[in-house]
Amino acid sequence: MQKRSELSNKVLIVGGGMGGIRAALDLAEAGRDVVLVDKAYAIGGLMTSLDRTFPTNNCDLCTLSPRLSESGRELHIDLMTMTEIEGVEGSLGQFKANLTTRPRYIDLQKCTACGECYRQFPGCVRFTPGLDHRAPTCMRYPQATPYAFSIDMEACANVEELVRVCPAGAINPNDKPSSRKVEAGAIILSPGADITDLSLLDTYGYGVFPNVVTSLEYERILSASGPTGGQLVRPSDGKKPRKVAWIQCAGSRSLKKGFSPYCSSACCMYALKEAMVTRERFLENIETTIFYMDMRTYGKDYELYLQRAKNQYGVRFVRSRPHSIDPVFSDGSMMGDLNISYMLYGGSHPQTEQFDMVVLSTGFRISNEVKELAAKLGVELNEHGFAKTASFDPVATSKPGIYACGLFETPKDIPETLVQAGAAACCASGDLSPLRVVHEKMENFPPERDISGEDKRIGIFVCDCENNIGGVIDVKAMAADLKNLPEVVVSEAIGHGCSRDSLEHIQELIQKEKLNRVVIGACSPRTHEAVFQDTLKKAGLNKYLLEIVNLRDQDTWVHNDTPAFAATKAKELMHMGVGAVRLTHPLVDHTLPMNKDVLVVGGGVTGMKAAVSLADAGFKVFLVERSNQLGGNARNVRKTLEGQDVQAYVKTLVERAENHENIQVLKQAVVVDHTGLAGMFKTGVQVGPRMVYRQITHGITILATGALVNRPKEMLLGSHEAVLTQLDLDALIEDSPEKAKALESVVMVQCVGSRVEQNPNCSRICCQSAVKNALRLKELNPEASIIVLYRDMRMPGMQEEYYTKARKLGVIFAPYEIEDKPQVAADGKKVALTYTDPVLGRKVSVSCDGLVLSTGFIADEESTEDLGVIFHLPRTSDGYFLEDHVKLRPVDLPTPGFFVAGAAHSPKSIRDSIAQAQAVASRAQTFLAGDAINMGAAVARVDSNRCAACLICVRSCPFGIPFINSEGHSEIDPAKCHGCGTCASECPAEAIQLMRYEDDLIFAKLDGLFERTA
Amino acid sequence: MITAERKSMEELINCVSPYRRLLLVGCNECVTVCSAGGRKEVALLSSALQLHFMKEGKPFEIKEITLERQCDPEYVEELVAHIDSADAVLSMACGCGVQEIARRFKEKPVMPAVNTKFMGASERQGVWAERCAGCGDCVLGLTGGVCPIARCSKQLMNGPCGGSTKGKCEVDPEIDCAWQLIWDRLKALGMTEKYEENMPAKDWRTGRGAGPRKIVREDLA
Amino acid sequence: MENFQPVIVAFCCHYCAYTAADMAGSKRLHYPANVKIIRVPCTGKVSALHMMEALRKGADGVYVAGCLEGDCHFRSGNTRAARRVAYVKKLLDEIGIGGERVEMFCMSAGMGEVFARTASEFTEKIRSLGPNPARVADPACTGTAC
Amino acid sequence: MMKTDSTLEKILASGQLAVTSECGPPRGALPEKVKEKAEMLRGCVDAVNVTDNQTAMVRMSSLAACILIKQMGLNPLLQMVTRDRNRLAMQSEVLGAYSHGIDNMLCLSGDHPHFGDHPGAAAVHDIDSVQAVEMVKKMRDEGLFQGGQKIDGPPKMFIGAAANPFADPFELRVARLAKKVKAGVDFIQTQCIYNVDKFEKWMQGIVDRGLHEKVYILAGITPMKSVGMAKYMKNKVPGMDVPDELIKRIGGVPKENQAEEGIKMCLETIERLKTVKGVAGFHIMAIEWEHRVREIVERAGLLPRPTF
Repeated sequence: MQKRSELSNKVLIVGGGMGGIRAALDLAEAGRDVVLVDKAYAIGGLMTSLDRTFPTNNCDLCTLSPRLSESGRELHIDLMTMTEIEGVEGSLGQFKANLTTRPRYIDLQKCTACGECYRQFPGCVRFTPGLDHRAPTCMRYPQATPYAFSIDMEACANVEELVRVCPAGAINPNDKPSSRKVEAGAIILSPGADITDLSLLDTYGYGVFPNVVTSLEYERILSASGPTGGQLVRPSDGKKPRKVAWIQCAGSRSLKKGFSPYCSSACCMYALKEAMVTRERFLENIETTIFYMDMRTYGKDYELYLQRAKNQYGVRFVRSRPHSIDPVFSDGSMMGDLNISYMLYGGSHPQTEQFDMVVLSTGFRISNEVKELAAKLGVELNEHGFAKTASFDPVATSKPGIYACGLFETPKDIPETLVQAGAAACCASGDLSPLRVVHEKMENFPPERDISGEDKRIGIFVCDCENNIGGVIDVKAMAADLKNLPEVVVSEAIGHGCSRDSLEHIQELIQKEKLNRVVIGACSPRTHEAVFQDTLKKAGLNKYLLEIVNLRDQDTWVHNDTPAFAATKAKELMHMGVGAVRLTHPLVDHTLPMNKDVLVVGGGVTGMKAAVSLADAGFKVFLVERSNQLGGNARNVRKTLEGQDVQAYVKTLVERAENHENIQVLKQAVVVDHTGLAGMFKTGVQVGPRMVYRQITHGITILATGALVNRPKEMLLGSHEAVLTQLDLDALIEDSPEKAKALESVVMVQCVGSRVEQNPNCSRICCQSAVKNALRLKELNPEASIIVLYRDMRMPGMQEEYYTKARKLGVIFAPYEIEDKPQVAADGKKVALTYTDPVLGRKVSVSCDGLVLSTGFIADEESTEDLGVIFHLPRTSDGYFLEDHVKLRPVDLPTPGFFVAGAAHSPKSIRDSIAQAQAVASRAQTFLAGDAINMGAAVARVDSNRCAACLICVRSCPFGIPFINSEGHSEIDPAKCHGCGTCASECPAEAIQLMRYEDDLIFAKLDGLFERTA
Repeated sequence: MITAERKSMEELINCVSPYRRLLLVGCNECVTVCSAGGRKEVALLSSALQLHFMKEGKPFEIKEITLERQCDPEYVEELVAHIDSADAVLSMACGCGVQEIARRFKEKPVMPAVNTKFMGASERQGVWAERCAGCGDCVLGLTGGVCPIARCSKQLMNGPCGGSTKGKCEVDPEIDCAWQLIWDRLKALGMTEKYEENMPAKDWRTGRGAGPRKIVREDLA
Repeated sequence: MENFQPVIVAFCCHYCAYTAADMAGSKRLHYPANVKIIRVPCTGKVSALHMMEALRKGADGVYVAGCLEGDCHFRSGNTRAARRVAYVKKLLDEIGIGGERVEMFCMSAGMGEVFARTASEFTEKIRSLGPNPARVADPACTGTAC
Repeated sequence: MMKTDSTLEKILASGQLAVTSECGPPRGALPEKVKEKAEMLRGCVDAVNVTDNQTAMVRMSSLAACILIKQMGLNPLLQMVTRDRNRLAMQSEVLGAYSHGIDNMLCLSGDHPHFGDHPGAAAVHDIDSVQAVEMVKKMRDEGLFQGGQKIDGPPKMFIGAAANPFADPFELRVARLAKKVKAGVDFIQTQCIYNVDKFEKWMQGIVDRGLHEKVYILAGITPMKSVGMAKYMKNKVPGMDVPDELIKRIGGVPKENQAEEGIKMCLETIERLKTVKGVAGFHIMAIEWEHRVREIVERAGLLPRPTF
């Protein structure tokens, strides 16, 4: 094996959807270099087509994508759009990829996204500010990535004219496809998936009846910027529908040719979302019905989402897969209305119901393009085109050094995609050279000049942004005029301000003229502040001695029709900037020295995996386990659904954890106290039978405390020897196969103790346990009679195939309703069970010699409550830790420096726990990459002499940061302050100022505006 | 704490309009805490008065200063440096502060900018409620920690009256019936038998009944 | 009076209204040059004093523009700002300046059109109200803004 | 053993159902207005309550009106609220009243000035109604002022107080009565009773504690004149409990018959209350409807009134 130091420090990521972006950010934040390749001309992937996403019903891409362009990160991320992989050579640590990029005809370095070309030649300019087809309210971040246009040369008739309109001279009609070789230590594949082949949906009349639409089309109809402007109207006649039906599994879970036999996993949730949004917006007069086979809402708190849809929104659910949709005729012509025909369970006659509109919940499939890509890379796929991965290594493909995440691995939703992306980043990072010197690229600045005692020397630089500013106002004249203001030493027009030349010029003048305040008249500080701040830093000036005046976006662009007004306003805005810059003072970004040690609480598979991943990356890890052995719940599991040996895996992992030079394992250890901030935590632990107290200092904390195996005292569990849990049966099959073989009749009951009031969520693992054990019993004894009583069989993704196999082998699956639970009574050595047979529609009694209860998980309330109190962390109502953002930050806890993984987050399988453990390790590495944590400078500062300890800041802070300290005045921890300034404006004693936005500074702007500049 | 509320602008404008140069004095104690007369309110009132007199075209100067506590002579002494340049003083403190300034600067008109309201507690941000009437003879030990004098509209010592409705006072449904609160507390404390002991007529001499009061701590004075 | 050009100060929050203003710019939507924007991290930062001082120093109208209800990046800054605007309106009525000279608006970052429309409508409203009465009468007032 | 010479006490002590009614003094100084109203009550009630600045509106003083009524040969009952007088004024008033032969009184806290025509008036509340009862009892039985000094010629007042069985908290209503009993009250006049079920529940509580043996309880009756009045009583008068079915019933008859229906309803209430253990009589508050009191008393079978 190679020495790691010889390996590349770069990761190639293919696919710029949510997964690719997340992996790129994780790696970049951890100091790794990334080449992010996407074949489209802007990144975003499938998610850009969605209206809003469950379960927050928010737009989320907008929060993630712009972070790619944040200062520093972009130094590590090389974004290549319109690019594809031609081929890859080499192996782990030293891949060489050949990339080709199609011509964009726009020079990304020059394009300012001014939009001139788009306005004049809308037909041949592709403009997607990430999200152009979405609701305008969603366009929070117009700086799409990349924030540039793309030209469709074939659609362009007058190329010369097009080139001429670009003020930045960015259009290059001679742009050619380009090739590039990229060396990378590891490759992450996140190419996403396509949706179901629509041509197969003709049984449902898709493409024939206009009012049969796919779920994606329905999202577009709901969207405010969609074809209907957000009006919910049906395509055929523009009328508002009164009855809408969703048909689940359109194209999934079917053995028909061309259809997917697997489950597409995300459709149940998005159908719920669409139905709920529909009800929410048109509650009074619209009926929503979902036709389904099983509602697969197995994710964290998804069950509650389902309950909300049922109980709060009145969404109707019909358990049936409709066989056809027919148009309704009246007077011989189609009315647009549709009849859905379906059979109810046990019903003898088909039912027909009329709807105004039908939404087909389409699933995912892998495109041929992606299959070809896999072939080029030598990555093995399963028969459906998804990447083959291992049970205990969820993102590793068949080829070392190449990782798969997101839909390409198996159908899944966004949180799971993000978890896998993190896991892939973690694995890829492990294949690179060890931690390099961090921030070598960023921290190349001279020491800061001490300006205290200096007279104020203001430099004014006005950018003309080509014609954007300079074409409307006389930039030179204004600069000359501003020179007359007091304390202004330099005032000049600098041409294109953000060009390298200009920036260097500014830097020179700062040094030469000993400037100590700088005003830049240019574009929006939102997009360019960081650029100019860097210039100040390079000139040895504190970056906060800067005021950027937004001349372009808020003056010359807006008032280009009235240049005289624009000129006056520009002058006024500049005066405001000069007034304010005088009162700026050097500020320090709040940083914390970073302790890079890691505390992992919980020594199950999740905790061990996270610990080992981080230890391999060179971090010192304390692994704290409550019991006297590592392994956790996995110790009780023998085989996975896929047949892998769990004990062998656990044994290897325990050995690695216990013998790793970077891991210190503390068994019989209980966390008792905790103080400090991220990067400098102190946690007290009592260890061993004597409960010896010791304090651990660490930078981050990972909670992997798991959940408890549920054993509710129900259905004779614990009081009758024929009543087992799935775990008991798993052990019985493995340890005493002859006993298992003797079981002639077995009944399994699902959701015992889960999806009930006391434990509302789905335990997630029970359906697969039941199928797994049923298959194994059938293997031992093909004649065994096995009945599985279930509420919804939740076998997402490829697991569906095991479910199909079990049914083929004669396992009987019969649904029961929660209101009509199976009744159990002892019957000698056997157990008598009565349930309502859904086909016969009446009570049936069976006697079985094995009653197997799928009891799942229950939160370890005691531990999470104790730890929640000690660490100040929120929990869900059913006792799991509550992550910061269910969708975007699934393993980050709200308090910086805390992460959660595994069953402590929500019930999950070993495989999913491993993925989360790796994701957590990845997130942790982003946190641990720096030597200090930058908290920014815009924080509230309390003048303790003025503070009246009135508590108003304490009460008004939206984040609960201020507190009254032991000296009796308010204290605001700059590392925790979010910088909104609410406390400052509420403080009745004027004791709080928000740095960068001090009251004086705001008043100085007003004075500048009214020409009272001192 | 003592609570107060700024007077109406009309009243304030009327009372300061005879003067050209005004010293506006805030207090960093109770009136800051109840957002009536701290630095922020001083600045806001100053701004509003200036704006008004600008509109009137009347020359008007205002100087702002906020003392740590207006009811202590040592702090009030800080005004010495500013008092001569003012024609009048407008105090944003409670009545105690206004009087302290008036006592110190006998020649200078001193006017209150706030109405002193009551001794109360902050129920939440921006809401203060009366809690104590300063009767000088505390009965809270007998009434479950809820004062019938300050909190019953009729200051009944043996309530509730017949107007108590769903826990609220007949005077205003926003007011909690103090006797309902007392009863609830007594129940929670297992002290309901206390309720039927009739409280005798109160001796108001400990309160305002015997004229202005004074506390003298011999050991400190 | 016919040529009266009011001066409008707009306190805009970084995340929504200021971004909406940028959007209006990038879409080349016109609104009167009378509007001058002061950027704040959140409208929760804008106190009653900021609005009053803007008027005292010479503005004819002031508005605060924040995120849509429920969309504040700092949870509740915009609702606080709205309450303060209501308070300042009352105060201005009391001192005879007129509460209609201040206003609160809400918009999301993508609402460039709303920003432009709001700026135009508010400017027109102030234009019809005439100059800030304090500014007209103040003998000490100097400078071109008067 | 009689505590006073009050006719009302004698009737109650004899075990017969007593009847009282009230007369609101005029908002002016005309004595004939008092006499007119009182005259209507002659012979049909045992005592005439004279309200004291009722609903916190200024009226002729209760004492002055009582004297006028006394001079007519009727039995006035002096109402006195703690809202308007401190303990000095109240005691002097009691002495003055008794000097005119007025020997019945009712101690009340009074409606809050907030509801009246002088909302800015200070509410005195030097003492409360329980303490007022205690004070008058001490004057009568011990011959001492509240301050402890001896009275030269103590007033022998028959002392009453009010009770509202319908106010909240309900569980406290019996206990509050017990406080008044403990303070030494002789009789109670209740708030108007419309919700008889609830009243019975309250009376049961009184009886369970044996309080009915220590105090006479006169059930308050107010006939409804119209559905409008019924709604007003329900929604606007604090501490009033008017069941919806009553409003429905009076609202169900034509406007011109509503007054008669109101009287019928009040007669039915009286009939039912006669059977309730502990009810010692009726206090008929026919607000500005004094001329119908005789009819009500007569139709209720309570005439003629006993004499002593």
